[in-house]
Amino acid sequence: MAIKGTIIIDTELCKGCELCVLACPQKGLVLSDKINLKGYRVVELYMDNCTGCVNCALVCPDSAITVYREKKAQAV
Amino acid sequence: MAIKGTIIIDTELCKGCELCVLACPQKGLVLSDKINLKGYRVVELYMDNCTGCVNCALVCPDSAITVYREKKAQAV
Amino acid sequence: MEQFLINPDCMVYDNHPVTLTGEPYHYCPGCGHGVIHKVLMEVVRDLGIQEEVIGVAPVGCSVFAYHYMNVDMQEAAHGRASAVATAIKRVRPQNYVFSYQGDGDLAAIGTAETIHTVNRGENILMVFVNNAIYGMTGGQMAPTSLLGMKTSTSPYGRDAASMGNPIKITELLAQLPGAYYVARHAVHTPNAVRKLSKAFKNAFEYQKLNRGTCFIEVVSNCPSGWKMSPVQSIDWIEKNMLPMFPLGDIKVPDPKTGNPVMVKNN
Amino acid sequence: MEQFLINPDCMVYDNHPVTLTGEPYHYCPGCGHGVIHKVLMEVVRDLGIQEEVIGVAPVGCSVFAYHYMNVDMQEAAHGRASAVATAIKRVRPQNYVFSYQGDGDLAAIGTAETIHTVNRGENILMVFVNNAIYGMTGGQMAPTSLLGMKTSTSPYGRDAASMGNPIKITELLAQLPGAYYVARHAVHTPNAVRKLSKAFKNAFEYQKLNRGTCFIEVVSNCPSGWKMSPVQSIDWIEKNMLPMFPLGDIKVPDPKTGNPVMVKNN
Amino acid sequence: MEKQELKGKEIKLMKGNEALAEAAIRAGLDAYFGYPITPQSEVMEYLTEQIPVRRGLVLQAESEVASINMIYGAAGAGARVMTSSSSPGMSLMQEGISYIASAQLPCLLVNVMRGGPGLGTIQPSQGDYFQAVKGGGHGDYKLFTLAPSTVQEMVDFVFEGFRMAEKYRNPALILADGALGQMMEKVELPAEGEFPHVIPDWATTGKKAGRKQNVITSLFIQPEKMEQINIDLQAKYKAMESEVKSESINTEDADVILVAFGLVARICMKAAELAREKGIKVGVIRPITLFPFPTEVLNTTADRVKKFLVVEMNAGQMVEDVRLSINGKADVQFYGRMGGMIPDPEEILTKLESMMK
Amino acid sequence: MEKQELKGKEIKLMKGNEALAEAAIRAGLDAYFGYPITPQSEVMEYLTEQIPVRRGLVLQAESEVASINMIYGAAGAGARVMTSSSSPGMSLMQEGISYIASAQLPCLLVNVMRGGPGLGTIQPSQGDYFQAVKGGGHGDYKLFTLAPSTVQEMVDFVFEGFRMAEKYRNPALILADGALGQMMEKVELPAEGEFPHVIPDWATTGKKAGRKQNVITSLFIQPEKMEQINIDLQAKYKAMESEVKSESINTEDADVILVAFGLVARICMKAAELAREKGIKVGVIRPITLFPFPTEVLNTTADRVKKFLVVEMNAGQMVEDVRLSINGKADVQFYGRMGGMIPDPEEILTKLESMMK
Amino acid sequence: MKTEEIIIAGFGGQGVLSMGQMLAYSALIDNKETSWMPSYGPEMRGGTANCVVIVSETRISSPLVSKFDTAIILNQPSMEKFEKAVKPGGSLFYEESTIIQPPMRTDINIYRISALREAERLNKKQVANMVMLGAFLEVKPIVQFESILAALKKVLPERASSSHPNQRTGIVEGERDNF
Amino acid sequence: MKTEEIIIAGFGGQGVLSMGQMLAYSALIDNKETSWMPSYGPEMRGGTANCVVIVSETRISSPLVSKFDTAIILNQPSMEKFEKAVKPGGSLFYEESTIIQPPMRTDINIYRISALREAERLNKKQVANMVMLGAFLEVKPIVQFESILAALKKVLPERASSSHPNQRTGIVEGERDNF
Ligand SMILES: Cc1ncc(C[n+]2csc(CCOP(=O)(O)OP(=O)(O)O)c2C)c(N)n1
Ligand SMILES: Cc1ncc(C[n+]2csc(CCOP(=O)(O)OP(=O)(O)O)c2C)c(N)n1
Ligand code: SF4
Ligand code: SF4
Ligand code: SF4
Ligand code: SF4
Ligand code: SF4
Ligand code: SF4
Ligand SMILES: [Mg+2]
Ligand SMILES: [Mg+2]
Repeated sequence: MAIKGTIIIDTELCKGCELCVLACPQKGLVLSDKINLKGYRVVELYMDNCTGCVNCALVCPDSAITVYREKKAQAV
Repeated sequence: MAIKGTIIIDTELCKGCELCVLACPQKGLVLSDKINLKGYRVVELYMDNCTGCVNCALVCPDSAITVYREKKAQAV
Repeated sequence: MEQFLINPDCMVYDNHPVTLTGEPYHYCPGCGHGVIHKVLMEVVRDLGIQEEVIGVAPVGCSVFAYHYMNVDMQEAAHGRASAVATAIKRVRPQNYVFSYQGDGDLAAIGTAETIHTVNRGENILMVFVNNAIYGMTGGQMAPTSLLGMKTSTSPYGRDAASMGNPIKITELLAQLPGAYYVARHAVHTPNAVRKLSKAFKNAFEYQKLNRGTCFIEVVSNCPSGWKMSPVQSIDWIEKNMLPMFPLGDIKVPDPKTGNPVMVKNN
Repeated sequence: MEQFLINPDCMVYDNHPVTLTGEPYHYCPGCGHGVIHKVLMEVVRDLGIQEEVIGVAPVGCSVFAYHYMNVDMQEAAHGRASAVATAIKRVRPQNYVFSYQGDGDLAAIGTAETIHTVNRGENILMVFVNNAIYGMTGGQMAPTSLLGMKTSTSPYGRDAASMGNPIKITELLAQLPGAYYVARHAVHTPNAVRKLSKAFKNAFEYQKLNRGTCFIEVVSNCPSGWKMSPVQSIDWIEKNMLPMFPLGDIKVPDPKTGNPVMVKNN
Repeated sequence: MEKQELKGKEIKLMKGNEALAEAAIRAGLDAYFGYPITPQSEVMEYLTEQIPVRRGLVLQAESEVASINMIYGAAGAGARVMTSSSSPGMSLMQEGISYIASAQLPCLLVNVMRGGPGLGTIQPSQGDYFQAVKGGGHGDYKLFTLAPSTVQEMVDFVFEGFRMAEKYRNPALILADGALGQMMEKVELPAEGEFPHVIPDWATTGKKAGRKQNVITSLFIQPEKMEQINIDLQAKYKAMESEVKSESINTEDADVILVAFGLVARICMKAAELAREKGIKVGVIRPITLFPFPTEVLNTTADRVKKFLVVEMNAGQMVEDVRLSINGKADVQFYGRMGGMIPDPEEILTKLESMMK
Repeated sequence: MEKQELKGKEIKLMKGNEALAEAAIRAGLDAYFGYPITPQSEVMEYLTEQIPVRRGLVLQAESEVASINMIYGAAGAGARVMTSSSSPGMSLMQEGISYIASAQLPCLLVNVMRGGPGLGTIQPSQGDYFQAVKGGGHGDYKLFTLAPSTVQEMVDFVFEGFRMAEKYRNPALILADGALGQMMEKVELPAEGEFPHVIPDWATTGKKAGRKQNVITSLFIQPEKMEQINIDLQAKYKAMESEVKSESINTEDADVILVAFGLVARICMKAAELAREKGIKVGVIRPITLFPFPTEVLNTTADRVKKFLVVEMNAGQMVEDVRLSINGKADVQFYGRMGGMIPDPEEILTKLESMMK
Repeated sequence: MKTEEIIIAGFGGQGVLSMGQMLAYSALIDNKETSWMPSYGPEMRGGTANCVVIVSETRISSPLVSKFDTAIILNQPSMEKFEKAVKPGGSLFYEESTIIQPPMRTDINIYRISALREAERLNKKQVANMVMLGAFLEVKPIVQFESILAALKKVLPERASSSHPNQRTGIVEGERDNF
Repeated sequence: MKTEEIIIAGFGGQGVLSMGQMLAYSALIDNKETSWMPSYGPEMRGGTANCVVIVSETRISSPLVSKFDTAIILNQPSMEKFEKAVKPGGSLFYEESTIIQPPMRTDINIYRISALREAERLNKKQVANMVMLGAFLEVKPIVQFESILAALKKVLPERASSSHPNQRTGIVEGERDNF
């Protein structure tokens, strides 16, 4: 299995543009039904196959995503 | 002998820039001692070897020169 | 497992670089400006030059760039960012200076300032965000709008005969001796973002060496102005923008001499 | 013999074309503007289009061009001649329209208008008189002033690092799809004048066919601004101007297709 | 594109900006040149949609500087032309406007003002009064300046503006504010094609054999000549004074007069209604032409009424012209809101009450 | 190039334009940005010759629009900066000036006026008074405006201009005319290096760790905020009134007062001398600061003197401010020459005589 | 009715501007005087939007007023801003689902509308604003029902006209009851 | 002398402006008040040029005057313009070779100078203006001779300074006689 990672989405920053969804090679993200205070539907990670590849965070226009990734050393 | 020509210089238009002098392949023009009403020394044709090549008139910035040239037919 | 990961040690992408103020963007969902701001500021963080950078914001959607970029900034009049940046750099050559401008700003009203700034080879970084439209004022035609593109001032589509062709200002500027490093990038994919980041980094490094103007066009999107969803806009970039505005280096320093040379076949 | 020659039949060069008003020029002795005016108006006469031509004068030494050119004319604000010409042509497409501008006018303050006029491919002739100096205001540095050239605002010589390189705006403009016919000529020799005449003629003919912008740079002299005699200025053109601004066609219609193509090795 | 028939008279609900654009087409606009800027971009947007299927031409220029010089060129070539912008864009046009005024070219300019100075805000303002009537550009010149207060006047003044511009060979200016551009009201649109335009004989149309060349210029290098041009211009401005227009409402029995132009005049009318309900006799004078300014009516009103309150969306600009008109005969006070804020009738009422104490 | 020593105090015969440029260097000018235009090109020419061997920097911009925005950038970065131009060029700067005023940046602007409107003539004029003091750009703002009447004042007001600009964080303007720029007089030049400039803490110099980011902007999109900015600006302009300056000559016993600024004031002084020789008691009031305007001195003088003649090289601009100051208390007449013509003392005398009949 | 001064306020996407326009159009069709004044600008970018509509039998002086006969409120920030601006004896309509803090005034008539729920029932969320309008007109029939339907065509862009039947239902539903 | 108001007028190339500047410089050196006001602009392009110089022991009000104590005239158009501007009792100096129509006034002192001839005699045409200045100073010694010589250095550009001795001779010659 690939190196394991995860992300945290700041749902108050998210505007539901779905660009992260498009960018995720694992197809792990999806637009949820949750609506934030600004009235946007927000994205969430719905699979736990995240590799921490950072792609989603890179393309997120609203800096809503922080990415964590298991360290090589720890993975051993 | 080459086809014969001549020019008329409107000395009130001439500003004595000598660009015609530079352009004349026959070296037939020269800055004279005459001063026109605007105070410029003016150019004159001092040799009668003019071929009517038009060069002087083409480069004259002040449209001071009219060129005449013997017609081919007449020259025969 | 996740819980285990979520600790500072394992963080590989921080959404809060110190070089951003943390203020939420006012941009429309999916707007490229957000990514470009972020990438630029990440580079400033990575190079450790936050204290030395002075930025110039344009009039355009990114007019409030200084609300987000946590560096000293000036808001320039429409089209004049490069003149403002020129002056800042001239009086403070010890600082890094960048301008950030849209296509209306840089390639329409600001054309003269753009050309002459680059021609003088001002030692600044010019970031040119090309979204082929006037975003801020509600989607009017920009100098870079594509042929046939419908905008609020070309409702029947841009027509070359009466409105001219989209202008490739970046290619023009690259011709000027003052241009040191000229490239076109984008933010529509993660890889594009990575390349843009590298380009910004290069630009600041060249600026340190006083080499001349670094000019980086970023092909961006404007879902609102284009009247499509953010996801559709990514597709539209690929299909329509990139054929007209191909990505890549246009003028780069020769690795041996350090002199700028045009990249062939661009 | 001379007497015999001097009759209308034998006149091969008339210094009073009907297209000139006959008013003596206010230009300094030897100034290139005079020749360019004359050549342009001779072409208008030769093509028989005097009644259809509308010209636009710049702010520069040739600001009074309408005193000499016997056609309808407008005097534009400094740098805006091409915008003025654009509008005239747009509202009167049946007329021939030309603008006549200096290097300060066209390539400094008017850069944006110049670029966008050509980019839109306005069906006009733009005549660009490059004398590498601001003649009218007393010899200040122009965008085309040569490196090292001393002017009243570059008294120690133009220095690329702080003032930029002389700009080759004509080459830049040729890159734009709207540019149909682009060439650089001069007036320093009779042959150069003959070529310029031909170029003006071409330009008006293309204008009739609505092909796009015809742009003709004329390398000229400014003895006063250059602080030398007219004769010295001719030599200076050859030695200094032409190496930087080489003469010849830059973009011409392909004889077969009629589409404009860049001339190689220019 | 296939051209539509000429439109007949119509009654519509329209936005100020669009009504103005529609009026321009109906007034026989030959050409529009402009550059987008909020809050008036709808003018060009409307025209780019309508003109291709109707008549005239519209060109989005590369800047306001280019636009105003295109106006110069097209007007000089005899066309009926218009441009529009908002405050910062108008500032960029000042050199060109001075040229147009000096060359005496008829054209219609529109400034839909927003809050300044600087980039400011896009909210409505009247901060460009001075620029409009004192001359933001260099030298002595005047624009025939109309201040609409309804969407209907946005329509009517397009016609009036062209009429005055062509009558006097002078640029006319419609000075509106952002709210007027954005709001909708009922408008009666005149029929298209009933306001013919003749290409003037001074225009550059090609020097026909029978006549001398036509030249459009503002360059008169001999000061004696330039002074004569100025004397002629001043005489023309004097003549324009006969075209002055204003509206006086309930001034006959008034104890205090509100003076305001544009949309603010209507807010003042509401304030006057409220005041009369409270027993304060308030009249309103609304200058309709800002140049020429209704000096006369203000001056004669001041023979009787001793209190004036000028209300503007700026820091006090027209108030100077009111003071100049009244020349010390009455007390002239000022109430202003700035930076995009619109005064509301109640606050004007409060100010009135404090004046009458 | 090797840098010269700082210059000491000197007395010289200098052209107005060159004296102004020399004064700027001595006042510690950091940067000049400009574009050539007659009759003030000597300013930049002088600087391009001197600065490389002394200190500061000079850049010939591609236009006046670029120049004024460079001024914005450099002033915002904390430098002591100046630009200069003449009428058409100043018109092009109006948008930028409005931005600078709004962003509250100190800088020195110089307008050496020529005859307009339009391209006009290069002869001297005072036709840009309105543009200078009423605001040629959009929105409500004021420039601290100084009107020199001698070459010495071309020097002194450079210092005064910078002082006011920096004290109030506001652009200052020197409003001169072409003749003043071209003429030579004796000037006393202050020593160089005695007018230190501290980089202000609001300037964009790089966000040092200890402080928040510095931002230079004129954008306040919320109208409430923009209104507050305007209120602050107006308060500042009010405070500037304490800096008002004017010169009164022989007004004590005068029966008529000549009011004029700049060079024309000196012509008026000559006319006053001639008039006194003929027994007409003439005084002269010369506004030195045009904004703030010497309202007070004019108003109190009008308590006693009942005739005023305002003389200007324009169609009547400052006369409005004089009338506003006097507010009907006295008869205010106007005599003007336009388009580059300079009034001579005799014609003013003639006008005075006709007034006193 | 002599004059009715109405404010309609909510988020940008809720159709407050077009609701106001429909009202103004209908008034025009009814041959009444009318004005529609939008707020535009900064607060609209992803934020709130509002418009003031005046319908009158006489000439309208100020199209801008600060006190209203009716307020139609579609979100919380607007409630905070405009509740206090309703004239004593006036009416306030609000969409229940978006309001956290309901109005507290006792000197005005308050109508709590479930427009969104109603619209969802019609399977067209976009018609919530029409439901709201219908409810208002039920209480204050200042324009004729036919006029409102005719106005629909004017306001909605060509494309959206396909949803015309739904919009119509929206208004009808709104007029029926649901408060 | 309390105040001397002088106009110097001629063609552009005749050095009228520098002649005036020299006078002003000398006055400065002499610690007098002085002003130099050139005509600039249109008439200068290949046309005429003039300057007004005032030298005074008291503060100078207007640097522009329309009546002069002295006129120094170097060409015919200037003669036509300025002959009438000399105050009664004032002086008019003119270069004989360039004046077709000599002055006619009888209420002023007229000096006809052969400056050009004199200058040609010195083999330096350019010093004609200096000869003229010398002649004027001979009649009206408003500045000291030493001051004029010192002023020469100031006015003439570095390059022209080489012709300094000649200029000097010019003035001396001018002062000597030749009218
Ligand atoms: C002088 C002036 N003209 C016009 C405007 C209006 N305006 C603001 S932003 C803009 C264009 C924005 O387009 P662009 O530069 O492409 O930036 P984007 O919004 O697309 O990022 C215009 C025309 C202005 N503020 N000032
Ligand atoms: C707005 C404005 N800026 C500056 C000027 C002054 N000006 C007049 S002509 C000119 C430059 C002329 O140079 P160029 O265009 O090269 O023409 P040339 O005289 O050399 O033929 C300048 C700067 C002006 N008239 N208007
Ligand atoms: S880090 Fe990579 S794998 Fe994980 S959610 Fe983001 S894009 Fe998908
Ligand atoms: S890219 Fe960012 S803003 Fe867009 S949906 Fe994903 S997390 Fe939300
Ligand atoms: S026509 Fe030819 S040969 Fe004759 S003078 Fe002119 S240049 Fe010389
Ligand atoms: S080129 Fe013309 S102006 Fe020059 S010297 Fe010859 S004739 Fe005279
Ligand atoms: S309008 Fe376009 S460019 Fe502007 S914020 Fe929205 S999406 Fe971005
Ligand atoms: S200054 Fe130069 S360009 Fe102007 S007329 Fe004289 S020589 Fe010609
Ligand atoms: Mg854009
Ligand atoms: Mg030039």
